[in-house]
Amino acid sequence: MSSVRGKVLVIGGGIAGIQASLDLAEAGFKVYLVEKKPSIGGRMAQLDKTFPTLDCASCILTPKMAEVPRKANIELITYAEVIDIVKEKDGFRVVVKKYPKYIDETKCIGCGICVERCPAREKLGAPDEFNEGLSTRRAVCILFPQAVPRKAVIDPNICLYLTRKTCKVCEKFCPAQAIDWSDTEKILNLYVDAIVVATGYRFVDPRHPALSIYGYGKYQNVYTNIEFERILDSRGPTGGEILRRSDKKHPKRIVFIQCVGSRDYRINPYCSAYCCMASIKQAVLAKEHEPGVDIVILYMDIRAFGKGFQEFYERAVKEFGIRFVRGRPAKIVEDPNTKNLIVYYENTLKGTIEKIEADMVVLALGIVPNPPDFMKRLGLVEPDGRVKIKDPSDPIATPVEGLFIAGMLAGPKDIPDSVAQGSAVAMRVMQHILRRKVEVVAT
Amino acid sequence: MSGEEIRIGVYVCHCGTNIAGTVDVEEVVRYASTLPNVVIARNYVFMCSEPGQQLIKEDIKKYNLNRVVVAACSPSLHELTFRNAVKEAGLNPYLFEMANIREHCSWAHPDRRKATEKAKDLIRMVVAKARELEPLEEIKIDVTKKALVIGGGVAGLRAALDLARSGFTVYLVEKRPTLGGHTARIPFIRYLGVRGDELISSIVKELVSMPNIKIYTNADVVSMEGGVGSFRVRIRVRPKYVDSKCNLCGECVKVCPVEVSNEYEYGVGTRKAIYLPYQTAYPQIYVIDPEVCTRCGECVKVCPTKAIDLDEKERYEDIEVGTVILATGYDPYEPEKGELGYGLSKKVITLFQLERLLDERGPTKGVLRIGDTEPRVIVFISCVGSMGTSPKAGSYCSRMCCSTMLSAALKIRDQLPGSYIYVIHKDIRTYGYDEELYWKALERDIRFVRYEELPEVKVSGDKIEVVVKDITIGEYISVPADLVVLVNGMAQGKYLREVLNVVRVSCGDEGFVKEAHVKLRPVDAASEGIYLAGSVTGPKSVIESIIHGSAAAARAATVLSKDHVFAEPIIAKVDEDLCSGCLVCVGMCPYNAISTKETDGRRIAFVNPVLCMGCGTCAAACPSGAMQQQGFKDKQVFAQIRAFAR
Amino acid sequence: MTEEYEPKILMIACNWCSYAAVDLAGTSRMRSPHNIRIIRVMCSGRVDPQMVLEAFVNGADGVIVAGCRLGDCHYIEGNYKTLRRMALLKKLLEQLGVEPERFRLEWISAADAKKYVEVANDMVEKLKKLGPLRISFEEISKLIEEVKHIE
Amino acid sequence: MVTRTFESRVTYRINPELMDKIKKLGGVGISKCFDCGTCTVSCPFSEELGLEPFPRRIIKYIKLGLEDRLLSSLEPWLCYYCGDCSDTCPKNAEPAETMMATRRYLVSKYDFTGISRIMYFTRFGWLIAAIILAGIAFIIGWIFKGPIVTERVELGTFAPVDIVDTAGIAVLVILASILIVNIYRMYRFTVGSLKGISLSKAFIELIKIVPLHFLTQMRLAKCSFREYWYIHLMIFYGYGLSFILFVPLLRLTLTNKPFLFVDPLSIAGVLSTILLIIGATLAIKGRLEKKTHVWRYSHHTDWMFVILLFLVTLTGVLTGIFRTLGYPLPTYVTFALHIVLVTPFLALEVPFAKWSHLAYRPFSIYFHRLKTLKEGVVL
Repeated sequence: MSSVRGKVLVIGGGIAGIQASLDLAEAGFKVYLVEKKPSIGGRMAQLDKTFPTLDCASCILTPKMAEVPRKANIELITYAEVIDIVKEKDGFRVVVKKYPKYIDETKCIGCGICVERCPAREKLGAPDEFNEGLSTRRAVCILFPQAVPRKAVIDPNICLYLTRKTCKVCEKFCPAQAIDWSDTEKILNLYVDAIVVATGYRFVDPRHPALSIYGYGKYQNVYTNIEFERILDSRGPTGGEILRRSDKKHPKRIVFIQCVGSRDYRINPYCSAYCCMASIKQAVLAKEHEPGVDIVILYMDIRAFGKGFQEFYERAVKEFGIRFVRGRPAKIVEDPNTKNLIVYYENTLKGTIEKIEADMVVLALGIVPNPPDFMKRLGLVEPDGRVKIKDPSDPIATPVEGLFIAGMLAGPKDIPDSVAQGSAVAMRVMQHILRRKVEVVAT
Repeated sequence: MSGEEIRIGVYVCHCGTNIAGTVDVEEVVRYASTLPNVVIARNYVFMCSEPGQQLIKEDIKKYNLNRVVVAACSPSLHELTFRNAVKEAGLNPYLFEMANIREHCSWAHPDRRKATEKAKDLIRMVVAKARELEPLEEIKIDVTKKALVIGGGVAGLRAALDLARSGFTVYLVEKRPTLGGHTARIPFIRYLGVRGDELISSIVKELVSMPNIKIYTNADVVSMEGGVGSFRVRIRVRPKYVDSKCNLCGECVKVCPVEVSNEYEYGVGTRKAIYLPYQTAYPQIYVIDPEVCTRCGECVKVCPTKAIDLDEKERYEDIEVGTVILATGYDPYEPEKGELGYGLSKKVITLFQLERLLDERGPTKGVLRIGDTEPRVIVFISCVGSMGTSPKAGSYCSRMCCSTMLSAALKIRDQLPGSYIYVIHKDIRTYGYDEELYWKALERDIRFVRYEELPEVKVSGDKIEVVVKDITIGEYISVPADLVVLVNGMAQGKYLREVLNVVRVSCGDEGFVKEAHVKLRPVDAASEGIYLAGSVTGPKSVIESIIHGSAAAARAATVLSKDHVFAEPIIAKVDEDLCSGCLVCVGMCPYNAISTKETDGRRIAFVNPVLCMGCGTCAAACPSGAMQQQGFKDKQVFAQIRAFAR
Repeated sequence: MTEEYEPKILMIACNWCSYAAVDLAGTSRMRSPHNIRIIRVMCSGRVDPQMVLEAFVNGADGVIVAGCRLGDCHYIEGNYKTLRRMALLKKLLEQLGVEPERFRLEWISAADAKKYVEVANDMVEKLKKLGPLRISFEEISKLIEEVKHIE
Repeated sequence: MVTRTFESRVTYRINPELMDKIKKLGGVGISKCFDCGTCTVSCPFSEELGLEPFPRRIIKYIKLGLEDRLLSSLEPWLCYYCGDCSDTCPKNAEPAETMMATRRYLVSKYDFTGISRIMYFTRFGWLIAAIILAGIAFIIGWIFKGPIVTERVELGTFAPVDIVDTAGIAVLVILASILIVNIYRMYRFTVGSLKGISLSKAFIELIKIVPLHFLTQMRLAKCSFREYWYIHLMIFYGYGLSFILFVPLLRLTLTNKPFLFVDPLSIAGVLSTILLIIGATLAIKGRLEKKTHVWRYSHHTDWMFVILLFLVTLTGVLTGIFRTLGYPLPTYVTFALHIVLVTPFLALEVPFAKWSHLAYRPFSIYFHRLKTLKEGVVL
């Protein structure tokens, strides 16, 4: 496409944001894609496999990620945040804060030598966000092997040079002389015709008092489902081996608890839509990793509503022998010696109070939208965390003309729905821009 | 190219542990490097990732490779990814071939040794084919900046609107005589106060005001050929027997002797043979149903504007478009007579019927009466026709019924505060924000009964007893019901099969169209240039369908915004020296792409590259081997076969 | 060879249905026999009876040709042509003394991974009973030329 | 009513109104329950004795309207209302309140006279009843009162002990018999018949269980909120003590002598009133503050109980004081008031309202035991 038809800002490089950017770029629009992390990919990049097809997430996501920098129309701004937007006559002025990477993106070839050499490891390192803190990373790091852009970033908080003015090892070894200690925080102003916010979601805090009965943080072998996903992943902290935090042993019995921080008046009254299938998927994968493992899923309602979900659920029962028990545990007790967990619940379909001793408990955490601060300032966020929309029948258009939302930010949903919304929002943006400019070519 | 030495690079992907977990990648690589013409063989954790592709690009330069083989997942997933990579390295993208050692090998066979052996064989076969590969030029196709939308339901309308607004010409074809589909018959969407018919009219109103949209109702697509960028489509417009002179006076209806049940009210109302589907229906013209019309001619006599012509004939129109959006939606599951008492009593109705009864603009003006009494105890039975509850039913979940049911139940509570509502369900699947409906329902004293064994609805004269075992207490309860609502799910569209015979996209067993990729390409069909919107790919709520409509439109726009697209050149080609002009091939081609031409006095076959879809049937038939399918030439396929056993 | 005889089977599958079905079987982690090697063509209509014979000549113990269900062909009617050709081929093979179990024509829809697994298992079982193929390849090779004229 | 259908499976005909009734009786939030069973597990009682887990199940009975099933359940009585379930409930459905409301409902069902139905379902029915009874007491008192001696306090003369005594006994007998009938009805509803259990066995159980739980209320100790148990004990023993003093020993306590601090009996009297005053005050305070689940929601019958209890005790104390200080008239007046209050208090509370749980609770444990003794009874 020769001439640019309009400029669009996409905030958030998750799957929804990526899809929106690609479609817009394809259709000849200039896209600024702003991502807070050093790499795009979002939550999906953290997943091992996806339900119900069990496609490996990175296999289907990475090509889409790789496409982004290939598109001439997309300007990818990673490790940056949109701190404010200002409405102007026919568009917005956007203020973007770019965090210092201390590495010259234009020079870095992503070879990873600096990472190998960086002495800020183990104790000097920091918890690896990509692995949900289950492993440590070094001061200089590349978020994950398939990162886009595949460029290293230096963490000023633990970098020995930036904290104690010693080291500079990376600089010595960098074959591309990409290290740039003089890098500083930058503020850029962008002028765009429309904005798509796709900042996704955050998990409810598993340490919330109302969830204390599950003992997350207190008991070592209680995991959140995203942590468990990392454990299942071959790129993960355990290289795809399921090992307990406490004794690094393979679990024989795993219990999944559904609706943790969802459908709960005290935390988040809504259903998080993804967790049932996510847990079934994780259960099936766990069975593949540890054929002998005994798995129980404690659920309220199995919400297998999407395409192929119900069939997948039935296979999980029939073929993989995963046990589904309808009940919501009220207490979990840890055996101080074995660090095993005894889960108490009522089997509501038998009417009996039961307890299981499990080696591992996985909490299917609920999620809430994660809007950027400026949206809160603009009063676009309801008290219950939902983002305001203009028209109940159109969940992706906010009351602000030209400001759209997509993906999980617009409500809990699974990947295909996020992708669909990504494309849909791209369409809305096109119209918003074209309706003013294009005069219809009638035939 | 013939003279040049063949240098093949083989790349084996670990795919994390997906392949490396069962296949001994190292050994496979060792083996591959021993194969003739293989210059370099490597393995990498994720070939499809940026660094993986980089690896190939670098090698192509370093070892000046002229063939590339990647052994990884199914080509349907990544053939394109790697072709691009190869292309970016300056090599012809069709000098690349893929071996599927994941879906066909590592995932299917747990036995490490056997899997490794098979992986070797597959790679050997593909390498053999690669040796015979030839560079191909993609076919440049000028994009017709027009779109065809099949199906005038909410998804189709939204897609049409979005494309029209973006300045593309849109043809909208609707099978039924009116636009709006099932959405137009929903009195309230998700308890949001949004009326289906208003939603539809608002879209339709804008659409008809646009110069760049052409709407065909009572029409269907009878043939389609060509591919992305330029589809040639034939549309049949069936006669309505009433033209635009109609002023909706309704005289004709008064005199029409034929009365049948009204499908637009899901059978709770009746209509004549000549009828207006419903007040807000577009177009605002009466239509005659030829199935039931007796051609008595009464209507013709009384029509004041002489708008009726019983001899009107169907007509055909040929159009050309760049993309096609398939949005033919679904049809509600129709319970069998006797299934849960359906059809045995007027007190047993479906959810779709209930919605009509609750519509202020419906046949009952929205007052819920059974006979002339208000129902006191109302029982909903969910998952009727879903989750395999009946032999005829699909095994899938219809996704939107729970929310719709609860919206309806809440409406009833508003209308009849004295009513008692029992919802007999399997799981309540009000996912996401719809959970609000569930807790509202609870707070409004709606009772929930969880069943596993199908409830029995005992109809004895005027009395109805619903006996069901609530598995959360393990007791059988019997509810004396004044009204039983069967919450029927969404089933395959009545006419989908017909459509699929024209629009060639594959359909899953559950009766819904398959996406190119169920996760990451939810609105793309397997064949390029064809997009899917709404419930045609599986049950969806109105709002999700709207989103899907826009999404499909966006995908279509990405094509329509370009001036030309490139089609895979895997089409048939004639070796003019070999062709004996027997023309066996001509009879073979389903697209009439093969014609004849004269070259130095000989009549030989000629393939029109734009029409040819590349199935290769002609090549298989050609006795002289003159007809060849590029990318699947005899020598290539045979080479692959010969390499089958060492 | 100490271990039991493992037949080698070639499957020529159409891109749109049967090949996709095998993919699906894989993604659904269904166990299928490892004896089968698959060649992808765009349409079963591309399959030339020669190819089948060629496979037997090159040491295949069995051959499966698979396409979309009749009526579902991505190319409208390609698989009907396959049907015609393969029917003739079948007769021919019998005359050659190739047991009918060794060659089969299957219609497997993209969604029907189960069917693929069934077919594969069944074939492997039958072939294990039959043992390796024993006929003179010269004969077949001669035939290959004649087969050209099937239409 | 229970109808039998084709197979020999029991099918309960539902009564949709049941839930509304329970709501009237204080089952706040019952609608919100989406039976997850969290309450059941958090309940310190539902696990013992192989009970049918509650509260979830009971709540479901009510929501569906399984009246017969509810009537035959003892679980509501085995709940001691500590509120742990309400604390863990993700839906704020307040299961504890539903259990309390269910007990009120059951009391109204056990009672054959229909009086407790009035107590519970009409807001001021109890007040009217109380006034009527007070009136009767006053009139009878007025008729039979002795001469009023004003120079000295002669309570014995003012209220001739034989009269008061016999009246007291009479009232006691009536109330006791009503209560016994109600308890029998409870037994019929829940246990049905003794079929399968030897009488002697049943009797031994009776001796073992009822007095024990009657006197200790020990199961209440399992609640995380201990104070609740102490208050119960205070009121119970305060009441019990004064009951012994002023019913069997009336002839020793209702004399012309000054009362307080003169003999061991009066010491006991002081003790009992102190216990009652503290207990009642704490209860009232708690219900006003609404700090714990136990006191968050109060039904009018709860107020009726604590208020009457408080007034009765107060008038009793005052009588004692004036009597000891030697103020004749105030003594007579307060005493008359005391009688006028104590009559409705006993008459209404013991068999018909809240106080009756004093009897129902220990018996529920006993009946439950009987139930478990019977073979083939599915709990």
